[in-house]
Order: sequence, then structure tokens, then C-alpha cells
Amino acid sequence: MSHQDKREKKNRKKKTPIEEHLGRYDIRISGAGGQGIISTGMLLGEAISIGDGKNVSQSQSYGPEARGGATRADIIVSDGDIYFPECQEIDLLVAFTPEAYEKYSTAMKPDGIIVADKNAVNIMVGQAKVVTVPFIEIATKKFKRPIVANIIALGFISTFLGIVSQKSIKDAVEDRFASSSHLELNMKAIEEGFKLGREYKKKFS
Amino acid sequence: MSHQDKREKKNRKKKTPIEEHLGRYDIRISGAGGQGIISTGMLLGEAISIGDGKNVSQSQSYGPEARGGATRADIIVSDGDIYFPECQEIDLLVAFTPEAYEKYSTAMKPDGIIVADKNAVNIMVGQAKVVTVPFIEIATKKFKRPIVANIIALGFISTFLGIVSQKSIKDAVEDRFASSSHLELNMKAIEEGFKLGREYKKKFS
Amino acid sequence: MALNRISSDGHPLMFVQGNEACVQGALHAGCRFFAGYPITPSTEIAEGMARELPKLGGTFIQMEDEIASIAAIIGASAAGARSMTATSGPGISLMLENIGFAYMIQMPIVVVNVQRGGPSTGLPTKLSQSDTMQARWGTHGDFTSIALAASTVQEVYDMTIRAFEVAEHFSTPVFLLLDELIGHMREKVVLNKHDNQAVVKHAFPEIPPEWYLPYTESLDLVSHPAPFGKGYRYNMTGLVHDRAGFPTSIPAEITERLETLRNKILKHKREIWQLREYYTEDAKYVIIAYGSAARAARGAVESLRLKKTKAGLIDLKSIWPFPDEPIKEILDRCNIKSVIVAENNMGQLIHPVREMLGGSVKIASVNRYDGHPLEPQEIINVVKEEIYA
Amino acid sequence: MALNRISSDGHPLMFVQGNEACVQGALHAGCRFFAGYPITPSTEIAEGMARELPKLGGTFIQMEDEIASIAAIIGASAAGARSMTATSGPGISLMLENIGFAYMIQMPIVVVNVQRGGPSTGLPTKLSQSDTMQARWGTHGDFTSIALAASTVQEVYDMTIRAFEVAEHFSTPVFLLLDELIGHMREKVVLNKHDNQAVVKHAFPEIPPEWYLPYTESLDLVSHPAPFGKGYRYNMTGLVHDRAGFPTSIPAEITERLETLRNKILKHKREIWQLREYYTEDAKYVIIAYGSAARAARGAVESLRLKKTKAGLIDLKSIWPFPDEPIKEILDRCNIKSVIVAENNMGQLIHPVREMLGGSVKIASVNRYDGHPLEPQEIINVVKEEIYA
Amino acid sequence: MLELSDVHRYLRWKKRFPTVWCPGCGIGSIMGAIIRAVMDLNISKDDVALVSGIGCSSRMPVYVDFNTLHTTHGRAIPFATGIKLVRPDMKVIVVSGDGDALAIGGNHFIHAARRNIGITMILINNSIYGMTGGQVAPTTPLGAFAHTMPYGNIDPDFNPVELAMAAGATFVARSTVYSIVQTTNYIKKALQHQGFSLVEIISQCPVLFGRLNKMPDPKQLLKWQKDNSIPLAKAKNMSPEELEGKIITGIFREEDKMEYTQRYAELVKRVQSELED
Amino acid sequence: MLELSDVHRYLRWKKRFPTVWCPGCGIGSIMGAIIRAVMDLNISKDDVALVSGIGCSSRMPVYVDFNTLHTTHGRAIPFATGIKLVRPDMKVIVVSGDGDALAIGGNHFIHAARRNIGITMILINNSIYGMTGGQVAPTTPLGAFAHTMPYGNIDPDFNPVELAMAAGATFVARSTVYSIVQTTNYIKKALQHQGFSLVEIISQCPVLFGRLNKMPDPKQLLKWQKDNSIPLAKAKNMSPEELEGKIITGIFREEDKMEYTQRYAELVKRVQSELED
Amino acid sequence: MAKPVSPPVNRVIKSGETGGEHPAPIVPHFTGKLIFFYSWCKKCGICTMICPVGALAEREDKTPYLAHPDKCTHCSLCWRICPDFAIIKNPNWEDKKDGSE
Amino acid sequence: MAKPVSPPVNRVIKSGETGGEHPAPIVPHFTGKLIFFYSWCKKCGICTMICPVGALAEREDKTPYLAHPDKCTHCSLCWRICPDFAIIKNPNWEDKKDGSE
Ligand SMILES: Cc1ncc(C[n+]2csc(CCOP(=O)(O)OP(=O)(O)O)c2C)c(N)n1
Ligand SMILES: Cc1ncc(C[n+]2csc(CCOP(=O)(O)OP(=O)(O)O)c2C)c(N)n1
Ligand code: SF4
Ligand code: SF4
Ligand code: SF4
Ligand code: SF4
Ligand code: SF4
Ligand code: SF4
Ligand SMILES: [Mg+2]
Ligand SMILES: [Mg+2]
Repeated sequence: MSHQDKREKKNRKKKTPIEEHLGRYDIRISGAGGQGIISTGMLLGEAISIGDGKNVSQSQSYGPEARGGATRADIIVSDGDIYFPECQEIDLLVAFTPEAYEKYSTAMKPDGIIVADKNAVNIMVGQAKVVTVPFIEIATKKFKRPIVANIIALGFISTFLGIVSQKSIKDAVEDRFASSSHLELNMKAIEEGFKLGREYKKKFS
Repeated sequence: MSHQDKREKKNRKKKTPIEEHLGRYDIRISGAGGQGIISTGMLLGEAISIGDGKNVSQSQSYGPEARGGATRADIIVSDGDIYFPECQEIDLLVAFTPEAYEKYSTAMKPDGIIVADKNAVNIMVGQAKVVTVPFIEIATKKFKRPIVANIIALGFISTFLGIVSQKSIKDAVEDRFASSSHLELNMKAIEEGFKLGREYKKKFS
Repeated sequence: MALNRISSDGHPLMFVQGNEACVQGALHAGCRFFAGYPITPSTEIAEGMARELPKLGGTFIQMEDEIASIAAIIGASAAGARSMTATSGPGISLMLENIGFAYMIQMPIVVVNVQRGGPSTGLPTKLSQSDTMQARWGTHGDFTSIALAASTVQEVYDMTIRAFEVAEHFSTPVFLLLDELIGHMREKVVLNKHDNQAVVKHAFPEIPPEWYLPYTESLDLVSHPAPFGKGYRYNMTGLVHDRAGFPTSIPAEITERLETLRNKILKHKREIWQLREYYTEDAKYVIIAYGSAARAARGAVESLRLKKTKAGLIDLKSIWPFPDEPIKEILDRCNIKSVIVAENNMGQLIHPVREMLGGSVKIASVNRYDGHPLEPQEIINVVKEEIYA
Repeated sequence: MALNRISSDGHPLMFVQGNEACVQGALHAGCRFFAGYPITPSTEIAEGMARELPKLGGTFIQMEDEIASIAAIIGASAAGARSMTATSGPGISLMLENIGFAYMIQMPIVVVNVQRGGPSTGLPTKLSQSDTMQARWGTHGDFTSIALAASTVQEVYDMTIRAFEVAEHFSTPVFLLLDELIGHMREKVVLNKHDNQAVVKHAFPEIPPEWYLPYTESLDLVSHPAPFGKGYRYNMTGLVHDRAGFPTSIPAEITERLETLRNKILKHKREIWQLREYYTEDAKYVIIAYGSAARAARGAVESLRLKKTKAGLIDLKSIWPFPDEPIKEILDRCNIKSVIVAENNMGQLIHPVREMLGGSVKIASVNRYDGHPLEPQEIINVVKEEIYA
Repeated sequence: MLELSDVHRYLRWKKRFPTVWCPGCGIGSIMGAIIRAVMDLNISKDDVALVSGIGCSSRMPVYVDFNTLHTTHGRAIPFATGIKLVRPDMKVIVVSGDGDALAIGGNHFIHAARRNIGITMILINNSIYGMTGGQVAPTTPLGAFAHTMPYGNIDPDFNPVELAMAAGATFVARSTVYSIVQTTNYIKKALQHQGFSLVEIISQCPVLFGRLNKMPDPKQLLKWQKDNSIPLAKAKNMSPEELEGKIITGIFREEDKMEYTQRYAELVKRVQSELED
Repeated sequence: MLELSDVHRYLRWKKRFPTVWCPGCGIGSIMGAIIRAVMDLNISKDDVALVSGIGCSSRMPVYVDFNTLHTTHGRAIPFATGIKLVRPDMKVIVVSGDGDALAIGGNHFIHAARRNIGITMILINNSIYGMTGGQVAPTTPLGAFAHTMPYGNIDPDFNPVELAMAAGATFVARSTVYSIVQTTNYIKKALQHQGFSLVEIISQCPVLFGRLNKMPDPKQLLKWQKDNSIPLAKAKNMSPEELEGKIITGIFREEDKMEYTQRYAELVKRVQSELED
Repeated sequence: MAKPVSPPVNRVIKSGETGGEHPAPIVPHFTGKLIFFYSWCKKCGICTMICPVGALAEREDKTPYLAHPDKCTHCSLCWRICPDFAIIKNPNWEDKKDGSE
Repeated sequence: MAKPVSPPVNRVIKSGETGGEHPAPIVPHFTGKLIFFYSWCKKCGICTMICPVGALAEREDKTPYLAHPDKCTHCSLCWRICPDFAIIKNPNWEDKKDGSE
């Protein structure tokens, strides 16, 4: 076990009591470059922060070059101040690829939830609840644009988990695409997500 | 009195006892740019250091630009180590211009000696012995080259004051001009200086 | 429908990166000139300025390199524009000569350093605080630098405005030390909370041009050379110069001018110093940190306090001149057992801390330099070691 | 007849400037590549190299600027030549980025800084020691610098050779901190007293190229990348890299590599440290100084001793890493009442001295920064104040 | 029988591949051209030093099995100058992006050309700053978009070929990634040339320049290269207006003038022989 | 009736004179030409910014009664760029030595030319580094002596006029101190030109270049200027061999192209009007 | 003072931003005209575009293949332009008409 | 926080590398064609050299003077080339033939 791994083991997995206390909620969105991971994180962060009025810190990690899209966005939500801005134990992992799923599913909180694209889950990891949804498939088949998979996922987690209000996430998406020709597409995608989330919620509860 | 002047007054004029002790002898050669002041200092320093085997530190002060010839060369001679490498109280001032004479003649040791070009001395300052010699006139009239005034002066102080041996200063000048077409001229000039020095010595003693 | 981007007390809200907050702060402070050269992780500041300045009639220019960038903002400042550049370590290293020139001619500029891992090209996309000492000692010669810092995105906005304030007030370059994490992190920012007059325009000289000396300081020792092209023709030079701006080689004058350059800042350190304290009243273990490291430290302190450990934090908002007196005052007040310096580097702030405290207090340090932020638990571990030491 | 330029024990003698002694030292140490850009007061070093190197088949090149100069000597060193540059403050400021690169790729080079007054263009023809801290903290990022110093012309010769020795041994850049006074002062120098083997050529790698890793350090932690073009093809980069020279972003590896860069020097500080003591055995007042300031201090000490004042001097020959342990050992041995730091600047070395001594010893300082050398009497005055304090 | 192909023998294929470059980026093709030029000329890998600055293009040293040096942004040429002066027998290649070579590194570029030092410079011109994410370069056409030119570029661009010639370069050529065979040939000629040689290669950055300028597919950019290239001979008969926005390709100068390290070697010989007298 | 002469009104004559320049140095003559050009054009002193780097030539700011900025070595142009961008209405003059402009400052020079920013650059070419005491400059002729070329210069020199034109400068002229009237006229034209203008003036440094190259008397150097100057029109009919070592004088380019601050102003107008929509 | 370089310390850390080892481009015994190293191919499509005779085509997942081997003249363009060294001419292919590599 | 600039402190130090004040180039009432400010003249000789009609000459101490006033055409060359602003055309001179300055 390398020095770093040890350090990780020692530090990474513990949320400080005060953070528990303040109701810190750690979300990680992960996938491949080009899947719009960062903008998904931004939209979710903005919706929860500006829309729902909670404290949010959103950060991401880049590869050794600036230009490569980051493939991991962290959104920390809390009622109090947020100190450490990266996920420690993950409450919610949204994974779009098998790599993302495998890499981070071990960092989950015992009662954490993984929302994964259907194609992302090959093996099951015991620790956390896993919900697989065919985001990419729907995006490709229904919308002819794989890129909207992340918007669908945003809608999904809103209605499925309630961590962001439907209004806020919808407003955030609307603001973002306000002057774009893709506005309608994205508004449809978010509605699709809402619908999916509601369906899954029924299924699981 | 400015801060600096005060500082000067406070520090400048005192030679530390150890330096007195070790027989420190402070020489300043001063004149105008283009009169070869630095090379005069170098030659004298080299002759005393390499030729006569004493400790010598030779330094100079430049104007705000590098290219302007310095108009002041200090040669500190000592049997022991030399710490402060600039003149403190001057034992010997060689002045080629009135400015040089006026500026530094006040910094003399009580028993210091000023060897000045004849044209350099307009007023007399009580403190030190002043010897005026028509170096430039001789250089111009006899050698048709005002620039050799400093070589004549070097010869002069050798025989007049004995602070550098005739052999050493002559060797130094010879080395310096060895591959120059002016060798003969300079050798004649140094001899002229020796002669002058001897004459003046007789006159004054 | 759109998100409601107005705060309850009527200020615009944004959910943005630290780098974007810096852009917003600069614009609010009246910055109307930006010259820069792209470099990770600061580039978004240049990009934001390129987008926003033309809207306000200000000027953005991407120069050929960092040397030209800093020169251009100094020139712009001399012509009367409030100006800024942003870069990272390698860019700062290149700018140093001209930053020294700005100290010498007393020109207000803001230089943002979004720090990344070094030395050399290092770790371009990873956070670091390893340019801390460079901000104090980077350029050659004797000079007195000012550096500010921020540990939240809101603070990036606030401290950018503050940097302009301080730069204008002392007529000197001011560093804003950020880092990759803060630069790229998104948080909510409330805009325009600051009075629009926050950054004071210095009164135009009242004396007639014939009598004007650009470096005639008022009693606070600060000079504010009049902008070029307004009828006050004078000289500025990087040589040591007199009050008229002309080179001098008079020793007493040199001494006096260099001392003024230093004292205008050192005699007013209290106006520059800023820090935030957390739980210091009764602390036995005080962490000193800034920027990203201070966030982790804050987490550590809250945690420790929950477990009844008397930990406290001093989160520095001004790094240089080093706020030794206020820190000492705090430590004197409380029940100090050890000081822990937490840094995302191999140990830099520890030097002035050691210098300040001498042997009087035990000093420990926690450092991380692998490109990742310090974590609260790492700091907690060190505090615990101190408890059992 | 010519002057006899051979010493009694058979060594050549010269009566030369410090800058010329530096040239002679470098040539003796095997320096065969010099790239530089003229700047007062270092220019004579470049001019000397331009004159001498072609005679020895070495290479002199005047580059377009200082950035190019330092790059060229690093490139030359990578190609196997012992190389050097010389400049002054403004030039150092420009070189810093690439000096950081040399730390990172572990390339031996010697950088001579003939210090002049700063900041900025400052006082180009006047002495100063105001780049002392810059030599420690100038470039961005965490790095560990080595800086040597000299206070006589003979020492300039000796310490130039020493600088090459240290650079080669630790495979890293070494600063030689001179100043205008020492650079332009003429004194007698005895040449070639040093063994010609003083600067060891590192053994060529013995392992076959397929197995070769440029940064596989021996137990002393130092790596000596093989010269280019000798069959060992590998990569060098300013990014944090692994032992093979390839960029890495593995946190544990980054930590380990940066620590090796630091520890190769810090674990062998004793091999670098050099200082000269005068009258320290029983001193109550110890002056700490280097370079020109140490000359004045020496005068002051001799003077004070004549008057029975127990003054002593530590004349530092190595500045960075700061020789704290040997200084402390000396102070512990003697009967110390105060330490006086004498500097031709506004106070730089005083920082590590304060950091080292904490509150244990009283520290006074004497500074001069008007372009003129400190004088013995100024130091004597401060010592006297300490006596009556 | 398992074996490496010829070209792969020149790669550090074990761990560094696939490269970091984006799909369809032209830099890899140029790397192939350099390798094939060296192979064709039978130059030993040990005798090649490949030096770069910082940028996507400047990542090449990691991948090729020469003596490789990945330096600081814009400074590859002076590093290479040091190497060449110490080892005039080695082939010293500088690989540089357009920002690296012409923005921050412009001065070193013209001075190396002036000295006529025997360095072969491969200038990979993708009209943008790739590595930092799409800012304007001194080669970005007027009106094109970049993240620091969000309203369209207003900075006129350099013509690197003219600049190099005005500075004194003795071999100057331009080609495109699309014309990969020609590119390889020019590199070969450049490597054989005594003196400073420049090969400017128009390359594609689909991910940044392309996306920002409505040509996100590398194929579109290659087609653009093809459609806009005009051979020098033909261009000579065209008006400046007709040539507006075109890529003139060809060898612009190939001149016999003493190379710098040779000049220096002669100086040494002269000085040393005078010493002997 | 005691009064100042016209030209002296433009000098900071009270304390700074005589200048630091050596007897017979051409820099003072060029300063006179600049002043006379400004006077002739009736430009207010308040509207002129004179910016320099470091060098003998760069000492000019001390002496003239404009808004003067004496910056760091080689960097005058980017400082001036900042001033010009903030005050497009001002006449911004850069005075630069050949080392300052072409060695350390070469990059800024070509980039200002590329942008075509409205700065007038007076390049004082004395073929040497004066201030630091006579080292080789990028303009020192092959074979000439300098303290860092003790065996005769082996570095080929730049042709600043060609370099500026290749980089994009829109007004480019060359003159000599000897032809002081022509010099003044070129400066006048340069000051009236919209866009980047370069006037290269061959000047004499008797004390360093002269002494090291057997022309210690300024009169010799002026005569050399006179004897070797060839007007552009005449030069066009001469072969490169005939022109070897000659000073071609004249206006090489005078072109109408949009100036950079105007271009920027248009951008602002466009962006702001889009905002209003 | 100086010590000779000692043999390498035996703790080489597996390095690399690309993460781990990738299949080497070893030429298998294969009889086609061209060999594709699909583990290196980034599916950029430029080989297919450049082929002057249209011998290449892309599969649904964008990987290129020699769709019309008979058309291929071994003109070298595809393997020369492939930025990822993912195509070579099969060295075992017996076709002496062309030998541009 | 910011304070307005106060009036200049009354301790201006006399500055200057050239040391002290030099005689100002004030035009005296003088009737020659040219006026020389000898305190600024550095005796470089280039005015004498440049004069196209040979109107100037040097004294033994190298100072120039208008040796042949009648020859002088007020062509302006000498005062234009003088690097030290040590020559001007006498503004009081009544000669309307030429007015180049
Ligand atoms: C001193 C310094 N400034 C800026 C940077 C950031 N930087 C890295 S690469 C680059 C430009 C890349 O553009 P180009 O040279 O065209 O190469 P490309 O990536 O397009 O191949 C910049 C500005 C740096 N690394 N160092
Ligand atoms: C960064 C830096 N490097 C070097 C110098 C030293 N320096 C001052 S002027 C100068 C060159 C002067 O030559 P040039 O520009 O031709 O001007 P001249 O003196 O000939 O008019 C140099 C190298 C400096 N001041 N700053
Ligand atoms: S960003 Fe552009 S230049 Fe860089 S690798 Fe990607 S496509 Fe190539
Ligand atoms: S050194 Fe040369 S350029 Fe400088 S002032 Fe003297 S003559 Fe003029
Ligand atoms: S060019 Fe190369 S990388 Fe691109 S699709 Fe073809 S084989 Fe794959
Ligand atoms: S070798 Fe030529 S013909 Fe054959 S597939 Fe490749 S490009 Fe087409
Ligand atoms: S004005 Fe003309 S003619 Fe008269 S002296 Fe001067 S140069 Fe001669
Ligand atoms: S040109 Fe001027 S400085 Fe020279 S001699 Fe004539 S008047 Fe005197
Ligand atoms: Mg590019
Ligand atoms: Mg010059």
C-alpha cells in the first residue's frame, strides 16, 4: 500500500463530526470527457445554491492538462459552512461510465446512493444502494443526442431523491440554455428526467 | 548637514586602530574621465602587490553608468589583511584636476601628502603637504601625449615617496604595454617620472 | 422561468468559480484594463475579462507573454487606468523584474496569482501554495510587498476589491494569492455589497504643473503620481530617483527614498492586515493558515471543538507584510500551547511564524504538496499529536 | 623586465578584479560553456569568458537576453558541458523561471550574481547585498537553493571553483553571490592551488541504456542524468516527473519526488556549509555577515579587539541552505551577549538569523543601502550600543 | 513471430501510449513525419535531440525515443542552442506550437534564425493555444473565435515564414498535415540543411479551434487545409487579394550560408592558432 | 530681453544639462530631431508620452519635457502599449537602443508591429551596447570588434527594417544622424502615421564602437554614415554585393491599415451596441 | 566529495498519466494488407477520409477497417497521417509493387 | 482610507547626477547670426564638420565659433546636429531669407 493510499485511508473516508452535524451532503458526478460532467455539476450546484438557497461548493479535478475535460465534479451541499470542498464520503454518486462507477463506488457512505447509467454497472458493490437508469440510451434513442443524458439525470435525481427542487433545476437549465437553439430539447430532457425519477421512486418505495 | 554628511563625518575619517597598527596606507588617484585614472590605479596596485609583495586592494567608484570612466581609484596598501577597501583617511592623494583636488584634499590624514598636477591647485588647503608637478604639461610638451601624464606621475611617486619600488612599477608598465606600439613612449615617461621624483625629493628634503 | 438571482437584501447573486468572482470583483473595483497571457489555472480570469471589459468600454489585451502583460498594465496605470493581470507561478517568475519596477515608480497594479504546483512547470492543474514566499522576496533588491489572500469564492470577490483599494491607497503593486482549488471552485457570491466608492480615486494634484513633484508624499508617506497626459509632465524611472523622478546618486537621498518606499507600507501595516479568527478566545492549539489550507483547518477546528478540544484558527487574509502583531496579540490573549502552521506546500509561512514566535511557543506544521488539498483529518491528526506531545 | 608572476610555492599570481578571478576560477573548474547577457556590474565576467573560452576550445555566446542565457547553459549542461552564466539582479529576476526548471530536471549550473542596488534598475554601478533572499525564494514553487559567497578576490576564485564542485555533486543550480565592490575590486590571486581533480566528473552510467533511469539516485539521493547523445535516451521535463523522467500525477510519487529534490540537499547540508570565524572563542558580540559587509565587519572586530572588546565575526561562505547549526554551535560555545547582523541591504539575512535564534539571544543589525559599502566604524558603533545597552 | 514495426521502434510505446492528444489532432501525424524523416535519413536515435517548450505540440518529447527535453514555455530554442553549441554533430530538433514559438518565444525564434544556428524547427501551427484551452494565438486569423477573443479576433496575425526569412533563416518551408508526404520531405530537407531551418506545418486542433469555429470534426479541418493550400509556384502569379486566407506551401528559401557552430569552430581554430604563434 | 529658444523650451534644461552622453554621441542629435518634429507638428507637450528601456539611448526621458517613462531593459514597447491603449489620443513615442529594441526587446518589437498599434518607435542604432561598455549588439557588423567579440564579431546582424516589415509594421523608414534634416522629416511622418511606425536611425557611438573599431572621432563616424548611405530608390538598382555594408535610407513602407486602438474601439462599439439590443 | 552513481534503487513506481500499461503495438502474424492497433486508435476518421482510393471504411463504433483490400495501393497515406500510429502496412504482406515505407 | 495628496513637503533635496545647476541656455541680447551656449558644448566638433559652407571653425580649445559669419546661410544643419543643444540661430537676427527653424 503506497504512502498516498495510506494517507487516503487515514483521512479521506471520515467526515468530520461537525460536517455530519451541519448536514453535509456529498455528491459526485463522474463520467468521461465530453459527457458534460462539469456543466452538470455546475447546473446542480447553481440550482441548489441560488435556487434552493443552501450552501454549495462545487469543485472538479482536471487531468495534467487544462484542456482535457475533467471527468469528476463534486458538489457539497450543507446548511452550514463548507470547509473541505471535495467529496469525502459520498452520499450520492452519479456515474455515467463503468470506470466512474468502479473508481468511486468504493468511496460511498454506508447509506449512500449510486445513480448510474445502465451501461455503467457491470459488477455490484455491496456497500451502497445502486439505481441504474438508461440515461444515455434514452438520450440517444428519444432525443437523438447522447449529450442530454446528463440533463435527464439531473431531472431524475430531483424527483427521485429530492435533493434539488424541480423548479430550481428547471430554472437553472432554462437560464443556461436561454439563448441557445437547444433550449427546447433540454427542457424536454429535464421533464423526461422528472418523469423517470417519479417512476423509479414509485418502484423503489 | 545631511544625514549622509553626518554619517560621513562620523565614520569616514577614522581609521580603525588595527589598521593603523598594520600599517595601512591609503592612496587615492583622481582626475577626469579619459585621463586613465583606473589604469593608473591598477598599475600602481599591481606593482605594489605582485612586485613588492605587499597586500593591496584596489577599487574605484563609477558614475551611474558603467561606460563613464571612473574618476577615482583607491589603492590600499598594508602589511596585514585589508578590510575596508576604500580610502578612509587618505595618506596619498594624486590629483589631476582642480575638481579632484578640491573634492578630496579635505579627506587627508593630517600628515598626508597630495601630489597634484600643477594645473589642479588653485587654492591651498592647510591640512596636508601639497606637491605640485606639471605632469600634464610635461606629457604634452615633451611626449606630445597628455595621456602619459599618469605614467610620469607613477614614476614620480616611486622615487619621491618610495611607496613602490622603481623596479616593480617599471616592470608593471612594461608588462602592460609589452605588445603595444606605445611601449617605448611609456618607458620613457616612467623614466621621466623617476627623474622628476628624484629632483623634487632633493628640493624638499 | 429563471432563477431568482437577487439576494434578499437586493444584491445580485452568482454561482461561479473563484476566477470568475475575481473578474466580478475587479470590475466592481473599477478595473478597466487587463493585459494577460493564458496560464492554467488562472486563464478563466483573462477569459472573463476579455468577455466583460469591452462591454464596459474597458480594455482587454492578450499580450505576447507575461513580461509584456505586466509592463502593459503598469503603462496603463501610469496613463490613469485601474489595471490588473492574472497568472500563475511561471508567469509570476517572468513578471518579477517589472513588478520591481512598479514598486520603484510607485504604480498601483493588482497581480493575481492562482497558484499551482511547482517548481517549474510542476503540476499545472493542481493546487499549491508554494509561491507564498516568492510573493515576499521574488524580485531583486530591497522592496516591501503586499499580498492578500482568500479562502472562499465570496472572499475572492471581496479581496479582489480590497486589493485594488490597497494598491490605490499605497500606490504600489498588490498580489492576490489564490490557488487552483479556490480559482476553480464554484460557490455563491453576493455582488456589490461594497460601496461603489470603496476604491477611492486619488484627488488630482492641486498645485500647478511647474511646482509639481510626482513623489512628494503626504504625511502618510505615499505618493500618487498624476496620470500621464493631464498636464503634469514629469519623469518616472526604475533607477533610484529623487522626488522629481530624476535619477539620483546622492547617498543620503538614496537612503531617504528607499526608506520612504518601505515605510509607506510598514508604518501603515495595520491598515493592510486582515485576518479571521475562529474559536481563538480560549484556544490551546491555534492553527495558522490561509486560502484552501484554511478551509481544511476550519473543518478541523470545528471537528475538534465538537470533541471539546480547544482548537482555534487564524485564517490570514493578508499575508505580506506578515501580520505578526495581530497574531501575537491573539496568542497572548489565549491559552496557547502550540501553534500549527497548515500549508499546501513544503513549509513557507512557517518561516515568518518561527521568526515571530521565537522559542516562546511550540510550533508544529502540517504540509501537503502532492497537488491535492489538505484535508481536515490531516490537521486533526497533527493537533492530536500536539495534545499528546 | 616583467613582474615575477609566480608565487613562492610555484603558483601563478594575478592582480585582478573579482570578476576576472571568477573567470579564472570557472576555467580552472573546467567550465567550458558560458552564455550571458551584459549587465553592470557583472559584465567583465562575460567579457573575460569571451576572451578566454575560445583559447580552450570552449564556447562563449552572448544570447539575446538573460532568459535565453540561462536556457542555453542548462541545455549545454544537458549536453555534458560544465556551464555558467553571470548577471546581476535584473538578470536574475528574468532567469528565475528557468532556474526553477534546472532544479526540477536536476541540472548542474553555476549562476553568478554580482549584486547591485535595487529594486528595479536601482543603482547599477553601486554595491548591494539585496538579492540575498531572492537567491532563496526567487522562483515559484517549492525548491531548495544553494548559494555561496566570497569576501575577497582570492575567495571569489576559490568559491567559483567550489560552486562548480557543489553544483556537480548535487546536480543542481548553485548561486554565487558577489557584489559590485568585490566584483570590481582588484587584489592578488594565487591560481591553481586547487587540485585539478577538485571538480569530479561523474561516472558515466554503468547500466545498459534499456535499464537506465535518469533519476535513479544513489543513497545520497542525488541523480546525475547522463549527458545527451551518449546512447542514454531519456526524457527531461519541468513537470513533476517519475524516475524515468516522465510526467506523473500519482500523489505518492509526486510527494516522494519533491522530497527527494529537497532532501538531496537538506540531508547533506554539512557538506555545503562553510563559514570563517574570527575571534569567536570567547566573543560576547558576534557579527554575522558575508561578502563586502564581512570585510567591514572584520575591520570592526580587529579594532574592537585592540580595545579589548570581545567581538567576533562569522563570515558566511555559504548562505543557502542557511548554516544555522554551525552558527548555533559557535554561539553555544562562546559567551554570547548579542548577535549583530551586518548587511548592505535593508535587512535580509536577519530573517533566518532571527528564525534560528528565536528569543534566545539579543539581535541587533546594521544596514546600509545607499550604494556604498558598510564601514567598520558603523559596525563598531552598533557593537558599542550593544555594550551599553 | 512478434515484432515492432519500424516506426514503432522510434516510439516510447511501452507505457506512454495512446498519446494525450485529442482524437484527430494533427500533432501525432507530424510526430510520425519527423520519425519517418529521421528513419529515411538513417540518423541514429542517439544523435537526435528533440527539444520542446510547453503546449500540446510540446508534449512530443514524451513519446519519441530520442534524447528529449521538455522545457519551459517559449524557451525551447535557447535550450536547443546550448545543446547544439556543445554537440554540433547532433541533429537538434525543436518542436513548437504557434503560441510557444511566436508569442512568448518569438524573440528566440528570430535570434536563432539570425545566427543561422543548425537547429531544425518544426512549428506546429494550429492557429490557437491548445494546451490552455483555446485562447487567441499570434496565428489566429482575424475574425476567428477564441476564448480570449469572444467577439472575434481583432489581432492581425504573423506570417512565420516571412518573419523567419527577414530574421535570416536559411531554410524555410511550409506544409500541412493534410500533405503529409510533402511535410515529411520538407522535414528531411530541413534536417539535411546546414543552418537554421524552419518547417511550418499547418495542423488541426479540432477540439478547440475547430469547435470554436464551427469545424469540430478533424476531417473538416483537413479538408480546409486541402482546399486552401496553394503551392508557392502558383501563388507567385496570384494577387494579394486572391491569396487572402490561403496557405501558401512550398520551400521558400534554401540558402547556403555558414552555419553558426561552424563559424564558432573557425573562430576557435583561428584563436588557437594565433596562440601557438 | 532674456528668453529660451524654441527648442530649449522642450528640454528639462534647469538641472539635467549638459547630458550624460559622451561628446559627439548621436543620441542628442536625435533628441533634437524628435523635438523639432513635435514642434513642427504643433503637438502639445502634454500629449506626448516618451517611453524608453535601458541604455544610453534610453536615457532620453530625463531630458525632454514630455510625459516620460524610463522603464526596464527591452520592455519600453509593452509599457507604451498600455499607455496607448488607455490614451489612444496621445502620441506615444518609444526611444530604444539597438540592444534594447532588438536583443532583449525583439519580441515586443515584432508584436507591436504585428498589432499595428499606433506607437512611433525611434530605434537608435549605434551598432553596439553603449551603456554597458561596448558589447556586441544584434546590429554589430560581422567582423567588427566589441568587448564580447574580442576576435571580431561572428554573429550575423539583423536588418531591423526588414524585420519590422515582415512582422507587419505599416510605416518603416531608415535614416542617419548625418542626414539630420531627413531624419526629422521621417520622424514627423512617423508621428502623423496611423499604426505602428519605425524610424531606424544610424547613430554614432564614438567612445565604444568608434574606439574599438578605429573610428574614435565622431566626425569619422559621421563621414562613414555619409559615405555609406544609399537612398532606397538608388539601392533598388544595385546588386546585393554592391549593397553589402551599405546603409539604405528612405521610407520603405507607408501603408494604410487599421490601427490597433481604433480596431479595439470598433470592437467596443460593436459589443456595446449588441448589448443595447 | 563526489560519489559515483550507484546502481538504481529497486523501487520504481509505476508511473504515467495515461494510467497503466497499454497493449503493445506488436505485429501479430496476420495476413491482411494493413494492420490496425485498435487499442491505440482514437476513431478520428482521418485515415478513412485521406485514403485516395476509398479503401477504408468505418464500423458503427467509428473504428476504421480495410473495407476494400483490393483497392488499397499501399500508398502509405493512411498510416502516415494516422496521428496515433494505429495503422501499419503489414510487413508480412507480399506485394512488391510499392515500398514507400 | 485614502487621503488626498497634501502639498509638497518642504525639503527638496538638490538632486542630480550632473551635480548642481548649470547655466541656463537663456538667449542673451546678442547680435551674431548664431549663439553658442559654451557651458553645454562638449567640443565634439561635429558642427564644424557638418557646416556645408565652412562657416564654423574650432578654437585651440576645440570650442566652435562662427568664423565666417558672412558665409553662414542659416541652413540649420549645425544647430540641428549639435547633440548638446549648444547652438541656436539668434532669434534677434534680422535676416528673412531663411527661416528653417
Ligand atoms: C510562462 C508560461 N506562461 C504560460 C504558460 C501556459 N501555457 C502553456 S501552453 C501555452 C500555449 C499553448 O499554445 P501553443 O504554443 O500554440 O501550443 P498548442 O497547445 O496549441 O500545441 C500556454 C500559454 C506556461 N506554461 N508558462
Ligand atoms: C534585464 C537587464 N539586462 C541587462 C541590462 C544591462 N544593460 C543596460 S543597457 C544595455 C544595452 C545597451 O545597448 P543599447 O540598447 O544598444 O543602447 P545604447 O546604450 O547603445 O544606446 C544592457 C545590456 C539591464 N539593465 N537589464
Ligand atoms: S487541444 Fe487541440 S492541439 Fe491540443 S491535443 Fe487537442 S486537438 Fe490537439
Ligand atoms: S557610450 Fe556611446 S552611445 Fe553611450 S553616450 Fe557614449 S558615445 Fe553615446
Ligand atoms: S487515423 Fe488512426 S486513430 Fe484515426 S481513426 Fe484512423 S486508425 Fe484510428
Ligand atoms: S495505404 Fe493508401 S490506398 Fe491503402 S488504405 Fe491506406 S490510404 Fe488507402
Ligand atoms: S547654419 Fe548652416 S551655414 Fe550657418 S554655420 Fe550652421 S551649418 Fe553652417
Ligand atoms: S556640435 Fe555642439 S557640442 Fe559639438 S562642438 Fe559643436 S556646439 Fe559643441
Ligand atoms: Mg497552438
Ligand atoms: Mg546601442
